[in-house]
Amino acid sequence: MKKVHASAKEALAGVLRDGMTIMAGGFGLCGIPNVLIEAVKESGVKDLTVVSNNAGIDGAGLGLLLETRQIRKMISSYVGENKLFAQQYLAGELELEFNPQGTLAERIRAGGAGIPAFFTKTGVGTLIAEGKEVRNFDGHDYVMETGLFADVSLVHAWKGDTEGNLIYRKTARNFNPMMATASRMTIAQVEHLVEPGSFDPDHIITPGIYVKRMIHVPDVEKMIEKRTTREKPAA
Amino acid sequence: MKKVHASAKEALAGVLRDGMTIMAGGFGLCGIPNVLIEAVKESGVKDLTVVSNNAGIDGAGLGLLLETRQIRKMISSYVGENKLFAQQYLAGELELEFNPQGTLAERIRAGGAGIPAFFTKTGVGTLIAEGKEVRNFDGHDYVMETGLFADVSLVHAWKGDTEGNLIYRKTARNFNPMMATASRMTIAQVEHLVEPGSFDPDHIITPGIYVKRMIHVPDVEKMIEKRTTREKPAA
Amino acid sequence: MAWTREQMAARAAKELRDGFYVNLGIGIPTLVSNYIPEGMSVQLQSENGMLGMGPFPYEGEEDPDLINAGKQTVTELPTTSFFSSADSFAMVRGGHIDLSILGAMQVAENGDLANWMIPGKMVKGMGGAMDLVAGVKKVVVVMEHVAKGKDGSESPKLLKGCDLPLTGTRVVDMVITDLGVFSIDKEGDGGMTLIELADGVTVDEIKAKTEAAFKVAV
Amino acid sequence: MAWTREQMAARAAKELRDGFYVNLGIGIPTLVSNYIPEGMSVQLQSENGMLGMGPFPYEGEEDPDLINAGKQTVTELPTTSFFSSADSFAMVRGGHIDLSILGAMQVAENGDLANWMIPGKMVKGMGGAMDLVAGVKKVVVVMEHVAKGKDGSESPKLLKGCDLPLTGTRVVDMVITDLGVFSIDKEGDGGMTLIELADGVTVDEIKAKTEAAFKVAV
Repeated sequence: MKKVHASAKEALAGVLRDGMTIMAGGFGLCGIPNVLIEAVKESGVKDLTVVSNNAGIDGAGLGLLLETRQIRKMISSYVGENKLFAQQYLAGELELEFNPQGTLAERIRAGGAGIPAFFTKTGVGTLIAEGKEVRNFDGHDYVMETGLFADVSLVHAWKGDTEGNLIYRKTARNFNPMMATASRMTIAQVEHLVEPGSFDPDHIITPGIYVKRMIHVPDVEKMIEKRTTREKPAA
Repeated sequence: MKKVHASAKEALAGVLRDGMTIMAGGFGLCGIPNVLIEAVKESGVKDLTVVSNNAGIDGAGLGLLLETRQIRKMISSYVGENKLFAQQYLAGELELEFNPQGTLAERIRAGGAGIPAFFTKTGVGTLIAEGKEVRNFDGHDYVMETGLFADVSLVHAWKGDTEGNLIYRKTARNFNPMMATASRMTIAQVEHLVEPGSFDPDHIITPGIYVKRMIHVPDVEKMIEKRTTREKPAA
Repeated sequence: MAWTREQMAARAAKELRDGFYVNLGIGIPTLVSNYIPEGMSVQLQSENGMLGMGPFPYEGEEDPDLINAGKQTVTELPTTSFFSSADSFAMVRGGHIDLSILGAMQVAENGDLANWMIPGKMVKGMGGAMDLVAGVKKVVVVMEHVAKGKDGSESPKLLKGCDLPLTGTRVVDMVITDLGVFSIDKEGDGGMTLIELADGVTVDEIKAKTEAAFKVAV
Repeated sequence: MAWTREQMAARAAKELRDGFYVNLGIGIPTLVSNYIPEGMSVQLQSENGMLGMGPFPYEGEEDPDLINAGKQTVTELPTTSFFSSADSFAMVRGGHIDLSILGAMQVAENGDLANWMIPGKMVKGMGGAMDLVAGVKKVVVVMEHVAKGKDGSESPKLLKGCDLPLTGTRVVDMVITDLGVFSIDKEGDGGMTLIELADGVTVDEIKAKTEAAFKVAV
């Protein structure tokens, strides 16, 4: 089973269709599968439901798919950095389902782990709990949330071997590992592609079973959303 | 906050009381917190409820606490390797709650993750589902299981830094990481104790926040339950 | 002539496909790993937290930190990854494993499976069996066609309904015995079908040793 | 004279204890890290998947793979560990974090908190705020005592009940404003108590600027 494909376009061949649900890893612009997102843009597939913590920024990340109006609905926790998003949303062109960030992360993990629903105290007594079952366990109220499972997951990893084993780097890990487990077709872009056996097997975060296709993106561009620094103390 | 203690006895000081619930990591005899278990034996604490995938074997692991009749109830998935267990159970001296192994693992993870209950298809239509809520999601039945949380968790790790960050080795990982998250007082025995900064932070499996106390067990004895080998091909 | 254990394992190996991730139970299922066709990539999962399980170690190279779900010492492969029991069963329950091959005490014609307890006898526990049969995409049972009592009597294991406590309901897709191979329409009402005979075994012999109703398509 | 932002952060820092694991929100709460007493071990959690967050990097040393929950570039410490968002919020929701310090639009006398949306305005989303207030052991709000309108009008933020959509119900343990400090008995019926005054601020001034009922214990 050859998992490695020569290009993002080739890796996406045969998997995209209008109206499908796609998960995209990343937190802000950190650890996003930007090369794969660009290929989704070029494919022209539309009416997408996209599960992603954020919606990119204007001109980058999922912002690209907003420009082309390929997204019909976003399931996210925070979309503050995107003017185009606000514009399309306020014009009623875009559906939006907000999830608390932890609930979103756990719904994705649950979807990948065969758990159709779970209870959490996050959001009890708020708009988030409206229309959902609330149940008391040991004197505290919890709201029932359901698992999420997608048609395709797009993830970014630091290193991958050709078996599909993935390792992430620092906070670029974020939503990528859960999303890798929560679709029928997980496609990974990896900065470093190596042979099986290159990793200490205790360091692998995503076992190869979850990764169906891969591409190598050795010179991927990484953007910084909020460059924040301090001054070097005088020598 | 000094987490490292000089001995298992010191690490357990003030945390044991009769009737409490203890989680103990390990699968079979692999990755068990044997030095800590021995100290529990020596403490004489009794009427324990112990959550552990197995019950050790005669004379080792949790088998030690069976000899001294300190365990009132086991929550496990498989106890086949222990004659004393069978004897005490059949004599009505020991309570036993069987959980499917995956349900047990998930209940512990849920307990540590603030999830009081979740649904799984494991066990639907079997004895395991009796008396539990069964609910249909998308045409399939699932049984509701609850989270588990203990008074004390005892875990074994390969390496730990003095901040409590833990790394496990091979299949000795098993139940240890979840159990580390699912108690008020997690105590770890580590084979290698190092200073903070010694680990690549991407390799840490249990962040230090979960570990309250630690001991160093540099020469810990590791037993093999079923030594199975193959012959070397003739040179 | 009925199949040997080795022949049953070899027959089960025909259910493997390139790229499969597979969980093998204890006993005959373990033997299936000896029959993975050359050039086919099959990764074995061990539910105690390992994907890409290698063969037993050479004598003297056993590692107490490296065992399979049967608690036997095993080895790593270049493809190996390790993970926690929670992550392992997330993999199992989430439907990511393609094939589970395991033993059984009883299988019913609707796919019900009993393989973990006999009332009145000491119960060892179900371990990961309930999770595996509930979660894995395809479940193949490999077992002797009949149970043999101590007095030499034989009783069928393929039943209209299991009388032992169940491991799972409507979970078995295929049963391989020493006498033949059956498919089960576990999600529909198609029931059980005999699809292959062991060498020299007749349909009549199987009918005599089977309580379950089955169609014949050999 | 009311407290400055820095003084509010310094006051919030008095809630830190040795060995605490703490999550700091954006704005004034971020400043609290400047007031961790020498010799006290406090580890900062960033809910995007990091424990043991270091200061901002020196110019030229920014790493796009290393950001905090506010998407700012940060640095590692010797104590740092990284994990997934699911593991991060398991930590939050599971009650493992000792203290969360965050901003607010409104706080009610029973501990209800509103800090994520204003109806009619574009909603950016709650991010991790709902999880943090529901899961963290102790929640401290740091905010201006009153909201100032564009026309210079002032409206109270400490209310009998929040009128903005809630982030959580009965979640706030303490409120630090520029005028003083309040404790809230969020699990009982003890309500809100003024426990400290900023330098030169009187109880009467606070009463005039507060809708919520509160006891006075200064």
